[in-house]
Amino acid sequence: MMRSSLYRWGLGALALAGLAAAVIDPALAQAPAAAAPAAPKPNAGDTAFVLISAYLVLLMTIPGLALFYGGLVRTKNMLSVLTQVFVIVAVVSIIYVIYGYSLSFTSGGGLNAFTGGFSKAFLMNVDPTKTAATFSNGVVIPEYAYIIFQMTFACITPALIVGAFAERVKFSALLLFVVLWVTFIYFPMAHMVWYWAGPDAIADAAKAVAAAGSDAAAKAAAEAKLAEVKADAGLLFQWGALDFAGGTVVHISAGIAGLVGCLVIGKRIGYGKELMPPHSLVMTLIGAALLWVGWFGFNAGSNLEANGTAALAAINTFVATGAATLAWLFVEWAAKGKPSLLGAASGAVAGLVAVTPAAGFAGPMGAIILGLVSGGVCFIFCSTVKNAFGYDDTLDVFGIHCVGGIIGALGTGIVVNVALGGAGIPDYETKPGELVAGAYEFIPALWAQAKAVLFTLAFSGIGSFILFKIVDVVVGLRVTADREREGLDLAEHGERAYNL
Amino acid sequence: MMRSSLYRWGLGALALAGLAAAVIDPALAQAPAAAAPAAPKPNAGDTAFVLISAYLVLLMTIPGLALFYGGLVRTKNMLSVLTQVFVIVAVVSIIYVIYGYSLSFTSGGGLNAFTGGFSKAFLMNVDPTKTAATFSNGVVIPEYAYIIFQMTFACITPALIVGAFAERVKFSALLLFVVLWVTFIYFPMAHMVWYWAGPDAIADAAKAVAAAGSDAAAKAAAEAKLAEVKADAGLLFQWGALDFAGGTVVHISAGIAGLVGCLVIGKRIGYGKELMPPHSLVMTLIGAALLWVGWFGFNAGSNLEANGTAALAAINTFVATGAATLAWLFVEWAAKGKPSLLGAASGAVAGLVAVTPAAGFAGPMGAIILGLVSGGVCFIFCSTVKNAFGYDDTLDVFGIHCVGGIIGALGTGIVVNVALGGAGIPDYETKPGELVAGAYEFIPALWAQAKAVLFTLAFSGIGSFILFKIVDVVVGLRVTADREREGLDLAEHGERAYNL
Amino acid sequence: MMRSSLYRWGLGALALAGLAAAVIDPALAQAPAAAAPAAPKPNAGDTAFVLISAYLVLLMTIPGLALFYGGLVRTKNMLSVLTQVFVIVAVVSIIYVIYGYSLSFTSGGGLNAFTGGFSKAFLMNVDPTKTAATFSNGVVIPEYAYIIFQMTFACITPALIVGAFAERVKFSALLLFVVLWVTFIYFPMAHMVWYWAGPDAIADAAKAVAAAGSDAAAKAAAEAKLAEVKADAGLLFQWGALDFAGGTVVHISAGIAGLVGCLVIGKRIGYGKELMPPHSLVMTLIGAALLWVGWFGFNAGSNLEANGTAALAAINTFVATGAATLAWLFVEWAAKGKPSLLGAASGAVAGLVAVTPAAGFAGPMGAIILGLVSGGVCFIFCSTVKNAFGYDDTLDVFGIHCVGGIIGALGTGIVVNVALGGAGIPDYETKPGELVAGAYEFIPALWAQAKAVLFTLAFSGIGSFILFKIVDVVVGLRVTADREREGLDLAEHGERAYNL
Amino acid sequence: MKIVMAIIKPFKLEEVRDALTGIGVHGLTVTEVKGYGRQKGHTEIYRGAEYAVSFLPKLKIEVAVAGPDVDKVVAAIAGAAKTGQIGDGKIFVTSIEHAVRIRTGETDVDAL
Amino acid sequence: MKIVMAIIKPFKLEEVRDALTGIGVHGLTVTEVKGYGRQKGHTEIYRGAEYAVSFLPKLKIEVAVAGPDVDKVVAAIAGAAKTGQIGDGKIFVTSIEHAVRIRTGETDVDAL
Amino acid sequence: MKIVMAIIKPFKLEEVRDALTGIGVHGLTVTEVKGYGRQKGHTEIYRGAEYAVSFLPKLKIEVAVAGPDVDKVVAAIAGAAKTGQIGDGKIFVTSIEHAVRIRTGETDVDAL
Ligand SMILES: Nc1ncnc2c1ncn2[C@@H]1O[C@H](COP(=O)(O)OP(=O)(O)O)[C@@H](O)[C@H]1O
Ligand SMILES: Nc1ncnc2c1ncn2[C@@H]1O[C@H](COP(=O)(O)OP(=O)(O)O)[C@@H](O)[C@H]1O
Ligand SMILES: Nc1ncnc2c1ncn2[C@@H]1O[C@H](COP(=O)(O)OP(=O)(O)O)[C@@H](O)[C@H]1O
Repeated sequence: MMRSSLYRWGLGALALAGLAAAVIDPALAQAPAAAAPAAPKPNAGDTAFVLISAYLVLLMTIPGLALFYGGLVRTKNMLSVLTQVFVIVAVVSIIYVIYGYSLSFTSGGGLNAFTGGFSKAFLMNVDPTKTAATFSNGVVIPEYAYIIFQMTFACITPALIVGAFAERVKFSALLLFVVLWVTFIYFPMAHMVWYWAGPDAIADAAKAVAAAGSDAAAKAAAEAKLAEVKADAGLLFQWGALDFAGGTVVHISAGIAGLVGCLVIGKRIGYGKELMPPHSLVMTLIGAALLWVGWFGFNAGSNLEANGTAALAAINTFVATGAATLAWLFVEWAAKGKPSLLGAASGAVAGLVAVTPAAGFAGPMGAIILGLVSGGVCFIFCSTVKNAFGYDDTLDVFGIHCVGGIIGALGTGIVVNVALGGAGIPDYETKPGELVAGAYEFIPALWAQAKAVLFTLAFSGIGSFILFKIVDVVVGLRVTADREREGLDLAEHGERAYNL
Repeated sequence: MMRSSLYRWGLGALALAGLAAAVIDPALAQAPAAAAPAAPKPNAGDTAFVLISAYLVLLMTIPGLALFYGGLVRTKNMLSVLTQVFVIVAVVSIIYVIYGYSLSFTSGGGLNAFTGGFSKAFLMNVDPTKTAATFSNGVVIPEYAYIIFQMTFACITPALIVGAFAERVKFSALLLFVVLWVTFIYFPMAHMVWYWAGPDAIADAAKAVAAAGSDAAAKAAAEAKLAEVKADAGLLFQWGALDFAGGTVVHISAGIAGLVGCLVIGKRIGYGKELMPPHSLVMTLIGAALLWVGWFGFNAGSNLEANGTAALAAINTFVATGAATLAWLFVEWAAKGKPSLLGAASGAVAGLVAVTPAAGFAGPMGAIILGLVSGGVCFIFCSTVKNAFGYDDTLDVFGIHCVGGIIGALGTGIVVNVALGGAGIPDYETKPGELVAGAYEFIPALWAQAKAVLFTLAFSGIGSFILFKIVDVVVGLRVTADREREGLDLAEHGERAYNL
Repeated sequence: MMRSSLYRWGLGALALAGLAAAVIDPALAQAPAAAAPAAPKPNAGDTAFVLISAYLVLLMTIPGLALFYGGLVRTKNMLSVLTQVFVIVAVVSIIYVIYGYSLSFTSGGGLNAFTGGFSKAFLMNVDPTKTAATFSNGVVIPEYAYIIFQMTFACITPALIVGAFAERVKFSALLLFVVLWVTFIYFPMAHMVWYWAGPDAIADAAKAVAAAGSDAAAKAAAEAKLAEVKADAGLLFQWGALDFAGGTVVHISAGIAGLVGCLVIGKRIGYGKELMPPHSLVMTLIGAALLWVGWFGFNAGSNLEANGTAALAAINTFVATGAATLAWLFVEWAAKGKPSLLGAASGAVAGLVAVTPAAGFAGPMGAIILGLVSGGVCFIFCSTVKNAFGYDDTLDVFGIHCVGGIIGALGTGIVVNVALGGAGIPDYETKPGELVAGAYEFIPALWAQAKAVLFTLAFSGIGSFILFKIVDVVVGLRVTADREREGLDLAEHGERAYNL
Repeated sequence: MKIVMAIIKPFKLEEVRDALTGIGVHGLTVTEVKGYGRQKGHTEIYRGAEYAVSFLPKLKIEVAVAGPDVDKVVAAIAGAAKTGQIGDGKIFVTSIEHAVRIRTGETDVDAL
Repeated sequence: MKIVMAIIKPFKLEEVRDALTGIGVHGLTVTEVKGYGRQKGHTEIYRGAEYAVSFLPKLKIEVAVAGPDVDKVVAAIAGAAKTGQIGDGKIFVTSIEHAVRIRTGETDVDAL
Repeated sequence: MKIVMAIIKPFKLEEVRDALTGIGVHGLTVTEVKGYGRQKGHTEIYRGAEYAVSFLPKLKIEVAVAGPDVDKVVAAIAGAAKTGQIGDGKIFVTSIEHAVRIRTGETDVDAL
């Protein structure tokens, strides 16, 4: 085993010469935290569900997101957007197996509140028999299935950002930025929000407390152990912030990075003067539809098990999107006189974003409310607010992903309430081994969400600013004016999208 | 619980002010009919299968159907078709959770033969632990999974209709029509064809009959109970009409509504005089392919369980489509001199329609026959018959969905025969707890199918006529001639599809 | 049963008059080899996984492959490519249930090393209760699920070939060629590589050897039986050649057939003189993305079970593709000055091809290496080598599928090594009933792979040459120069792709 | 010889072609163009960005005719292309000095 | 009457239109064309096949004007379309003999 | 100065351009057009609806040349565009009165 993992490590190193060699401390290597020793076996149904959910998240990225974005730019920049999204997926997938998964989902030792470590770099210590915890006691999935599912999240998140400065960013700069951004923003965010010891570890510790009975010393020890198990989690998780499928990690963090990016890089030549209508709303519609379909993988898949809660998450995803579509459509109809396809599609995405953190926590009526609010508010942001401030967020990454993400994150704290039809905040301690809904108090629940939102805005906002500045110094963020005029397709990639 | 569901109901009411408040009689509320008390637990494999099947049905609607239709209209109306399909999905999804599911799949009391009631309006009384019956004894799935699956059927069916009067219908009129149509035609049809007590209820009652033994009174009581359980079903179900995945409910009912609609609304300006070639057969091909792929969700998913019958339904769906593709292609090649892509794609859809009611009942050879017949006959309808009658069914909703649906519905009565390789008509009584094939008699089997076809034609045909007339009076069905000339994209939605 | 299958057979015969009537010898009919008598029951999770994997393979064919190819030809030939791929799927699906499955996956009696027989022609002897073996002892799936999964492989493989002589082949000739090619090349190849007795048959025989104990006669008998069971396999399987999901069967065999085809049919008019840029790289990108997504069905689905190895295969598929995308992109960037979308997409496909035979055998780092190598080498083939030789392989079927397939097939022999992080060569004998990794020796492993590659090149290369010549004599392979100039869409199909 | 160049509404093409065929003109060349004039355009709105589009799709027809036929041709086009509503378009007549049929090398009036 | 035909860079359309409106010209017709000239094109590479593309996208503007206005119009276009870089385009002036407004039947200068 | 306007078959563009370059003409403008003439079109069938399409894709080439070069240019185009089959197209020559190069303001023959 030792020898084999050495070989393996060597192979990786060979492939990716030099990278990371120094940072990986073999001493950190430890037994996979996610899998208990004589533990439960994965169920084929859950495994199939998580794998296919991962495929769906890839589908929503390519071609989904690529087309949704690509249809909105001018013909001369179509391929640049498609290439950016496609290549981001390729780059991040490799980074993810090298150190991304490890940084996200292993213990980070002393820095554990903020980041993981390198114990699973190169997917060392993972093999087909290893398992990862879900949200139910005694239910696990193959760790590889968990990895590929999480990998698709890491791939789509930076791809969301490119919409903010489309039509002017330099391709090499973008690649460099993405590598830095996932490393210093995304993997830590994922760790802070989603890393925890898992339901079985908590149940075992809680049972030990119960078993300790009247023996004060044993009880104290067991309680200390329980506290330790609960403390083995990311910072925002410890705060009690709820994020079912990535409202903070994915949408707020990408949305604020997009805003910062478009401010740093500046407006497009001709912005506000020349006509810049979408070159193909047909592609945008295809993209929006694939986002809707693929998002079921994202949201219901985040349940990690194919059960009633996964089905609830799927229904919520459906109706929140429907509600937001209608909200944007009708508000636009009232305000501008016509209901547009782009309005419907934008509303759909706003709804999908808003329901993401709430997917398994809300009830269907709560999801509809989230959708209605986000459809209406994001419309106002993308038309009135953006025009008022005058920043050039090409494809409204901020107005949809950040604003929708904030609505969803805060709203989750409300609609999770069982009294409002929500599923409740999970409690693994009170009845160890059974998942029950914990007590709900409005102010603490909302405050935990608000803290998470503020933290994410600050962390990703400031962090992204620094990274953009670094990239600007190193390779320059923006193409020359001539190349921008010619279009990035020819200037950067030497191709034209259509030769009809 | 009482308090929580009150809150919940309030929340829903708040969201959708006023709607339905009067019609819901809390006294009607009852324990979920679909789930037995100390009942079987859902299997993760079945749950995953049904959820993913639901996603596939959404995929076949958007972008599938939207593109299949959109590619066939002229450029200036492309977005109108896409918007119609997309927004129909949004509207119907919301209606479905408010009262659509309840009207379709709860007991309707005295009107139970025709419609359900409001006991599950706002999805009251559903939560992640509730289950719904499948077609096997002792196998259930989460009720939420059943709901989302059925919801996608409700979303696609009205979307099929829009093809009949594309390029001239007013958007507001269409939305109003769809709301009325699903309420008064679709939900009742779904109830009449698919609502029943489920296999376990029948098995339990049948076992009670057997257990009653020689005690005449007990036996009579048990037999009465069995009769009652069997009578707790929709009208067409009671007639013994077979419809695996929606030949009557979906295709015939939408197809005849389309014919009525295009007759009421009238021909397009220039129909038969101006050239109106499809603006992008590429989009139509993408749509046809996604219909084919997504239809596996529709047909195999209708089995509600991932087992050998689901696999049979999938194979049937595949080969019927292949056969119909070839039939249309070769008949066209012979009749018109050239085999066309549009012919192949149209044949594929005709085959998919025809195999829908038969998917889990036929054997693969029977499915091939159904495909061959529908590919050939639908070609004749869409070319010769339509031209002879001169109605302007823009995208052949009648010629493909209604005609193909009738071929499939009648054919199901034939190919279900075990002697012809079919799976047989399910019998849950003879050996309670085991699913066996019942006795097959040609005339009764075919007659049950024919009655269902005729009923659907009359019910949806007349009902749709009334609804079209109402909508015409209220908002007007058709845009003005000027707006029709300009194209619906600009006139109705203020957008253009392509700015290349 | 006998009567029913007779009817069934009759029905099939009726549908497909005359075909095959002579070749089917009922005496050959035997109990389904793939299913053991009182055997294990399929798991819903595995069934769902295999069914959905099959849908994904269809998705990667239509619209995936159709668009990937179609985007690369000139506008005037777009529909011809789409029609070819679409109709190939239809044709092969019908052939597959008639005799393709039987020829691939039943015992061929005396010819068993090379081909199967007709015992399951018309899917005789298959019904929803029949099962097929997987790669784990005691795990089976419904045979219909296995059939539909394998059917999709048979559909995509000949579709790959059309890229080599796109823009000039006659549609009727292509159809005839495909029928011959699947019959004489593909089904035998599938049999030779993938037909075997299954894990349980080997385990049973191995246990019998162990149980025979010291009794020499019994032991000899048991050993003979074990040898017989192991000999009940296709030729390349017996050689020990590893091919997880079709490196030889699918990619090398299609790739070499493409090369032969484009040589036999000759270059396009104007090749090398006129500009022939891709008419829509947007369609090519959509196609590439759907190939990537669908390929998970192809590769992970080939595991036939939803378990840790399936998840490994999925991750390998992801990262090999990512690596090959980057390899092509950066090599092109260095060599030609610009990183192109077409380069990224081509690299992705090259990576997918290369990881196909290795998907469940390699570790993630091994998969990355395979991807890097194939991305780089295929780029060189498609630019330098092809230009040097001057053959007109329109869409680089040889340069990507055959070259990538060879890299993958040989590489599988290396990266399967457990010492390199691979999953090892499966051994069902040593510990009967448990799957363990067998001993690995570099030279024999690589030699088995090399033999398989050489055999496939020769078998498909020579066989395809003969078939192309036959078709050329019978109907003529190529359209006239006038029709080629006009474009195949109008000349062969009477349609135009776009009327914008 | 003259070239008659007309800007017309797109859906009038078939009628104009028929009118020309009716008076014995069997050749013409059509170009898709965008016209700006008195006819007002429309507004497009994309996520709050409003575009006033003043260029409208039109077709340009060019017909080369022998000098004496020119009035007949102009009248035929004007008649067939007229809807009476703003934006019907214009007809312009220019002289051509020389014409060649590429296939045969015929020149001037024979080339038309 | 004259027709002023100008080949310009596509992104100059709005400026040219405004310049013309500024001098009272309220009608024009635009065609998408490809130009070949001194301005060098670019190279496109598709899987190793390199294409030197020498035709570049341009717009052709046609404005019919009364004889006396022609210099003003030419100057307006030339001024608005100029970037000073190679490929700015050309202006050509031709006579027209006759003009008709289809809607009203007005002719010649009244038709413009 | 003259404008030589030619309607040709699309796949002849490269040859015509080469022929013109061969005689020293280094600028031209190309437009995609649809032609109607003696060359018969084709029939398209979409689900039983048959369309006789009589407009065929052609390219229009416009070359401004100094008066004396006009015959050479016409001959070059006619030679390069000829296939001898129906539909090869036409060449028309018109006078231009004035030419301007926008970039430099050069006029007339200097502007070409
Ligand atoms: N001075 C002009 N020069 C060239 N084309 C013109 C001119 N004026 C109008 N046109 C063309 O004629 C079309 C119709 O003109 P418009 O003023 O809208 O209406 P009408 O034809 O009824 O006068 C315009 O769209 C434009 O293409
Ligand atoms: N002789 C010509 N005849 C017609 N069009 C021409 C001619 N020369 C140039 N053009 C057009 O003018 C455009 C600009 O010409 P070019 O030589 O590139 O630069 P410049 O305008 O700066 O001289 C060309 O793209 C072409 O469309
Ligand atoms: N009178 C005309 N005016 C303008 N263009 C014409 C005229 N006649 C023909 N053309 C153009 O020339 C093209 C070729 O003409 P056609 O009659 O088909 O063949 P040919 O060039 O061999 O005589 C047509 O497609 C059309 O574009």
